[in-house]
Amino acid sequence: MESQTHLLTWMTFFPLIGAVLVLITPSRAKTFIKQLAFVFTLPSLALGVQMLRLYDPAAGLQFVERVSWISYFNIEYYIGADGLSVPMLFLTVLLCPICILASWGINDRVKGYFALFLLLETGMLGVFSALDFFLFYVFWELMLLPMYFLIGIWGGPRREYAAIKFFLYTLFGSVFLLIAMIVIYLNTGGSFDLVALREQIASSPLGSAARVQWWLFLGMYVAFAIKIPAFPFHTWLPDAHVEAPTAISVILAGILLKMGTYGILRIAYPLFPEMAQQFALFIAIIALINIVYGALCAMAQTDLKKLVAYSSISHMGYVMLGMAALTPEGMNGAVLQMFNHGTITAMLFLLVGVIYDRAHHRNIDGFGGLAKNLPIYSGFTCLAFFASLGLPGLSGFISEALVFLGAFPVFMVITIIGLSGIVITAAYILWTYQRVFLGPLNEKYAELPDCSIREQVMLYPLAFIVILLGVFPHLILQIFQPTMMQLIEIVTKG
Amino acid sequence: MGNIESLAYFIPELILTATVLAVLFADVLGGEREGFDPPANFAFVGCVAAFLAHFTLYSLPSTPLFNGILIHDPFGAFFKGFFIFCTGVTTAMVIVSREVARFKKGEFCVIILCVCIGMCLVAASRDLLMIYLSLELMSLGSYVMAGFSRKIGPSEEASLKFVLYGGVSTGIMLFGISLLYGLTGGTSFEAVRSALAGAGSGIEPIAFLALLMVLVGVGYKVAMVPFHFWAPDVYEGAPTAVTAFLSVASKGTGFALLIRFFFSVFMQPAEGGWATLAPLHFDWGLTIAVLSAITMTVGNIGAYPQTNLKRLLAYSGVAHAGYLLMGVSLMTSTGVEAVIFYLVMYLFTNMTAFFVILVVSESLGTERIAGFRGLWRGAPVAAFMMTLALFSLVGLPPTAGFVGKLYLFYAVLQQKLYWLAVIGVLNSVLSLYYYARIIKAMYLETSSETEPAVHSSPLAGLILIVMAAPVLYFGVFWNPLVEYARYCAHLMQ
Amino acid sequence: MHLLEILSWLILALPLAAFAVQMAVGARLPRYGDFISIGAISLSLVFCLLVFFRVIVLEYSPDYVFAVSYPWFSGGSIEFRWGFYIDNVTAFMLVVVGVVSTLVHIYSVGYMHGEENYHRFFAYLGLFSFSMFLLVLCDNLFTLYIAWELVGVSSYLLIGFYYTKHSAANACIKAFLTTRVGDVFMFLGILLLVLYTGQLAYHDVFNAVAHGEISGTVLTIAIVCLFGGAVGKSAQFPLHVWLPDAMEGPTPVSALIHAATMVAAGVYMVGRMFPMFSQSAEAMLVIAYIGLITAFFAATIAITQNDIKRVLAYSTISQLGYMVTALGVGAYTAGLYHLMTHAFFKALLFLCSGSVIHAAHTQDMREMGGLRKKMPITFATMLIGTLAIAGVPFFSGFGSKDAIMAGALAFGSEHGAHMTIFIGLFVAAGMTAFYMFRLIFMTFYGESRNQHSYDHAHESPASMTVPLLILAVLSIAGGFGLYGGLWFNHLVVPPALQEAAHAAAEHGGEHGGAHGEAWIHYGAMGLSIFVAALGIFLSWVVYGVKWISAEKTAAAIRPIYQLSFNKYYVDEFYQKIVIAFVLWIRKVLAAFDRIVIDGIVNLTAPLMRGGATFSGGFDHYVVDGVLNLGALIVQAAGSVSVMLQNGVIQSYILKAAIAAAVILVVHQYIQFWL
Amino acid sequence: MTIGIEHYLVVSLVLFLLGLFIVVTHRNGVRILMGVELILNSANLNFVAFNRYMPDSALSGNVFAIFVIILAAAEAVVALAIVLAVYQQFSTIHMDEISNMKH
Repeated sequence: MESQTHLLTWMTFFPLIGAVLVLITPSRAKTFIKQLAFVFTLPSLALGVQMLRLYDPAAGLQFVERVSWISYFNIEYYIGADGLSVPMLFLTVLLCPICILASWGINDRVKGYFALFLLLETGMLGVFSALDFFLFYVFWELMLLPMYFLIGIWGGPRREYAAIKFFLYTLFGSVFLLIAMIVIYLNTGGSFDLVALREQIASSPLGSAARVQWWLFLGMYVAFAIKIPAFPFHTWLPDAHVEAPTAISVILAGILLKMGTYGILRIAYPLFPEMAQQFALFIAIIALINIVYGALCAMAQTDLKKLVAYSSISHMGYVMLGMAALTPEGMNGAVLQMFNHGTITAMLFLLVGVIYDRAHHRNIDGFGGLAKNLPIYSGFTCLAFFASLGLPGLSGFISEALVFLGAFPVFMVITIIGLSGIVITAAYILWTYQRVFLGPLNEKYAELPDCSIREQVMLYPLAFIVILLGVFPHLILQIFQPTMMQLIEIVTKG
Repeated sequence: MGNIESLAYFIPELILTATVLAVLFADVLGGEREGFDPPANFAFVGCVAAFLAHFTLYSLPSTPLFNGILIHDPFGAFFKGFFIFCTGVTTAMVIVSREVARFKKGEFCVIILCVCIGMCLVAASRDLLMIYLSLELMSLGSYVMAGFSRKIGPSEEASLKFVLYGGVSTGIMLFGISLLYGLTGGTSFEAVRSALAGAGSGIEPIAFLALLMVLVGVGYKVAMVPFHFWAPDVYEGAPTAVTAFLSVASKGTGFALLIRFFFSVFMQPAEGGWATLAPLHFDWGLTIAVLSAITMTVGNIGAYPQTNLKRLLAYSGVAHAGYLLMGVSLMTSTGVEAVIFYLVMYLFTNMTAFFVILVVSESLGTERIAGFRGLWRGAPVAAFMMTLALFSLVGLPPTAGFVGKLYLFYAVLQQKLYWLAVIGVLNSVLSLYYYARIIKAMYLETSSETEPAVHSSPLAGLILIVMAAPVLYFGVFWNPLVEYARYCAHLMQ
Repeated sequence: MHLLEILSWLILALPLAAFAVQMAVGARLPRYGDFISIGAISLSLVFCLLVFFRVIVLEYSPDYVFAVSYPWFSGGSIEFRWGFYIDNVTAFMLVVVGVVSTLVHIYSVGYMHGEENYHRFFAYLGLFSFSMFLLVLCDNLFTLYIAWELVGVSSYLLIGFYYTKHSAANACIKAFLTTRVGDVFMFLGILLLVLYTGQLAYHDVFNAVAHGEISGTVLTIAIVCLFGGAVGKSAQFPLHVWLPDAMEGPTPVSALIHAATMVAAGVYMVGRMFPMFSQSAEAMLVIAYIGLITAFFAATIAITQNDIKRVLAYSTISQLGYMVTALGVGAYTAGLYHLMTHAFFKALLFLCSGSVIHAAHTQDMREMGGLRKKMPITFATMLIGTLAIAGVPFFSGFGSKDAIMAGALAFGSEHGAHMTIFIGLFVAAGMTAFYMFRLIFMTFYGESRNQHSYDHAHESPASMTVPLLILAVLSIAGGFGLYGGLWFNHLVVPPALQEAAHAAAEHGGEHGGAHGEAWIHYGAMGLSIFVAALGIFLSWVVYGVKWISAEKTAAAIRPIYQLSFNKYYVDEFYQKIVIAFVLWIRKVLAAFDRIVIDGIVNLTAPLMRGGATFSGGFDHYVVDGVLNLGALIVQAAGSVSVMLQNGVIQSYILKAAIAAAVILVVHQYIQFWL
Repeated sequence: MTIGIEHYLVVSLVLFLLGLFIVVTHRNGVRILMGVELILNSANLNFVAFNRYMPDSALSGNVFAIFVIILAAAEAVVALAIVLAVYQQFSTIHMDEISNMKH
């Protein structure tokens, strides 16, 4: 079923058309631009739903499109979706319209903002659907430019610093990916095709050269670890989050963080199965540090957004732990956690944005007793907080439980220490909830208005998904289960 | 091939010579009526004609010309096209800008056309004497052009430094050539190489000394590290159009000479590239590789504290010379392809950047980065083009710069020079910061005083679009450019 | 669809529906929708009674089990299923939860009248009932853990109901976190079991244990970990600190959650997993001793407390210690029977204390006194509850406590070393009687110590007193064996492991209630009557007629009194050591993260210089204190390399010449050396 | 003793080094140009010497020398013109004063 539908191409490039149209419209018509941008994310959402419906989990790679792009280097415009990318694509097309709604408050340089945002969406969709290594790399770097400007121009007080730091970290990582890509291309007689690359590497001289493979895997790991972010490279995330506008924080935490783990699962693991096993313990240790260190740092934060940023670092630690375990539960748990973390953190950042629009500051101790006259808002925050600390009945719990079930047989001690993460997470989340919502009402915010209709429209779908996946996780598990089994098969059997 | 028959392969240079004469006459006869300025326009038209004529060269077979003193091959044809295109753009810049005094425009065009002829001869020369002659022709023209700017003070200082530094370097190179002549007795590359190949291993130290001295002359042209000191001052002092011309065209000449001279004289073709001659068993490729690494790093680090844009782009030019040297040091045909590909990309990127600086500095009166603050409000198109050029200089995907660097790293990694690739890659990350500072100034910072709007003529807008479009187009559809670069990489021994 | 299956779904669905409705539209309904919640819970109670009737009365066989399960989702190699497991234990637990929950719902109408967020209170009660029913009905460890946490969350919400008070806000976090520590151990236990047996459902786990797939020390560790969950939830010794603070919640909450149902979940879990727990004798000993320590120390603390609800809270901890010790020594039936009776009379006591507080507007017993005349019904029912808990014959407490004492005595007599268990329980029983009657005398007898509150004191409205009467009847009925001895001992027996009827089943010979060796039964009964009477007499002497003044005795044993009054400084210990350490480590790590990691990794030197110009950036660097090392190096290198550029043409040429010479020398040297 | 090629080469080397020394040390613009001329002439000497002692009789060395002389003259003209312009502007040709473009 070569290219029977151009679904993926349309989904990826529709926002780009939107971006061009936004650029053309005169910048005076601010609301019209916002509506135009919103309208141009809907077709991708519709195609995303269509993709979910059409996708048959057992059939592996689908919606494949393959067109030669640079014949000399036999680079192809080769895109397709399998169990791993379908949930991520759906998450992207779901969050983007919500984020556009969330950025209704942007009023300076509106045209630039929404054009860059739509370009960013194309970049993200491209990364998740690319099956050609070069195409993956182009989309991977294409995302950097809009993100740099979105944080740099519309961000908070220290936006330049945060934007350049984000740009430098990611670029530093991705150049190693570039070297790895070229070396693989050279050693396999010239091929960028991710799907077939594994056999080609195995048969090529590279297959036996363990040292070179080790360096290549390390290069790739560094590139993706910066994006996750894994322990030593995580310092850019709190700054980027604190300075980025609300909608960009949602995209950054909801989707961009997943690209790190997606990259490892899509590229690093299948290409170098033996290395994946060798590095497993290392990644597990880093995961453990992420979980515990992230949680403890979160507890020390006074800025709400920085707290959510560190909590993201902690939650992504679970994904890494599940990934490193290479057991069925671990892998399924990891991918489910990627999706769940996307929806939960998106909700958290939207909620932080709502309170920031009203109180114009994010200092946790500055609030108090908001639950009194902000019932809807405190209800949503309560749901989001409990989902992120892994309360059963909500999606966060299922993925955390699976990760622990999967990682326990392989890394017993690490999992036991990781379990302490659950308690620390519960501690800092509830403590934050108490300082902001419980206790006597802070008279300064006595007259804060509750969630507006627009804000509720943003939050309801996410809340619905969090509860739905908490009660019926098989809806999404069945999608990526066969693909993940296949991946484990490849990695463990080598 | 006799002199008369060779003329058939010499059409672009002939057109250029005719243009020189025409411009001289126009300058003498008329000066310029309001708005219409014959000498500069004739020069531009001449360049366009020569450029179109140069396309006929690709189909002709590669043969020595004028009894072996010049040679015609795809490599030479490419560089001719390259230089003529640069000259055309520079003349267009001069027409559009007010930097060169109106009454001097005629003389400027004459000189730049002579320099262009000199460059075409350098790319095609196959004889020691011919190299020295064409190099001198080109250099003398450049020294004078460097002094044409209205900015009294820095302009004179720039040309003085340029003439002194150039003179010494060319002198040292000449001494090297004389040693080479002494060693081999012949002046044509063919004779020199066969003599060197035949000679015993005793000549090895002298040969390397000669090679090094010629390298001094070429290194100065290319702005390689130990010989790059002139570049920042001259780039800052010279008129922006000349700076652009120097940074692209004369750097291109340097590489043409580097590849033509060193690969023909000290190497014989081996499979997939070149190998050093039997008796000279020193590996000068490694030396060039080390120098390229140093050049990149010094260029990138040097650019950090700069506040003047042209000076910053000078250091960036040094860094990009480092990247190009990576390709040369490999001594493989892929390396040469990568260098050619990168040069084309570098041409469009640098010309766009310098053109924007030209337009903006004229209306804002400053070349400092601070002057660019809040540019996006005054001139959104110029700001976008500048951003495109800067991201291409860094080497980010949608732009041609990325593909150029990709091709270079592909060539480097093919030879398994992992250390060089890593240094090159880290350098491009390092370079991001000072390019991004300009973008930050343009977009992220807001200018305090209400700066005058940047007004530019529609012609300037057209040129900018012509320059910037390929940076994006080749970033996405770069298959034809690869084919062209592969074709042009054929050097005839 | 089997009748029981339908009933189970209905029992679960009704409270959940009530929760959803109340949360969504509760505020806008007439009477804030309390009739919906009460209707839903009473309907569930009816269905619970139906289940009870179907299982206990119709079947009336000790090993009747109805199990059904549906596929839920697959996590890769493990199949997660959702199902129900109904046997006699489930039946009577359903009734207990149903009855108490319904009565608390009715009671709350009066107690919570006029409170703000009234509808949310009933919503949370609905959520709690749903999770408690789920906990009782579920058939596998995974769903048990889910119910476990849901119950924890609903207790968090209910404790923190008066969230405007800082003490309530802190109490609910303390409760949730302490129970969460327990839950982590339980999850670890589940992980161990899944690792070795690969099964989650009770039935399969028991078979696997029977086949010896997991045994020896690993089994012990797994059991102790699972028991950790019970320790957290049922407020046993190390993790009991949260229950006294949970009294911050409204009294009906204390009655429902912290007396009858939730805290009993731990005991229920030990009961449910008894076949597996009994496999490892060491684990049983651990359980027994933890229970003993809890029972004994909680009783000593309860004696010196002055807050009426704190006294009842510590008494609950103590009674739970009893149940855990009972199961620890193998007195399975006695433990569960005590669970049931305790649920009723402790709920009664809490509700009575609620109506006292409602009337006297204070929780401090020292300001009460002589309320006997003002609140006759409350007094009467509270007296019945106190008699039941003290273990006076013909009251429900006597039957169950006596059975436990018998079991402990039997266990002690069989393993001589462990006689201390019986002695500890024996003394604790006396203390229980003493502090309960101290409570009665201080609140109801003597003259009022606070005239103002005494005048206002009035009997609670009917909606509060009716549940008290019902509970009083249930407390008494237990004693006359109406529902006690008859069916309970016969039906509720330790489910022997399906295949191997392991010797442990007959452990301690307590099979079939108290009629083991006759002397053990009657001996225990006699001793417990004696110690109860002694306790009552002593408290009568001290507080009734005040022959011995309480203050002088307290002064006499000052150190011991202080120790007990300050709850053995367990709270302070946690605060000083555990929590202080966590707070300190997070500060260190956050600082480490901002300064060191940022400093070393950050490669943007000019950021530091450029950073200085940003308005926010400067303080970031001043606050950081550590310069960006990477950034510094690049910046320094930049300015040094630019210094070479000094504008003088001579220096350029000189440097070029020197460089050329250096290249020549280096190249030759390398050439030579290579 | 007969004058062999080595003598010429030594002289040209000395000339070359002298020229370089002058260029590097002297501050006066014109004197630097003299240094450059010296370097060029040392190369000239080389050419003529090699041509004289080269076995085949092709006169390419001498031709080369002639061209070098012409080009040296051209260069001197251009350089002096620039030095003159600098003098008019800075009213000095002392190198140290003409270095305000730095770093």
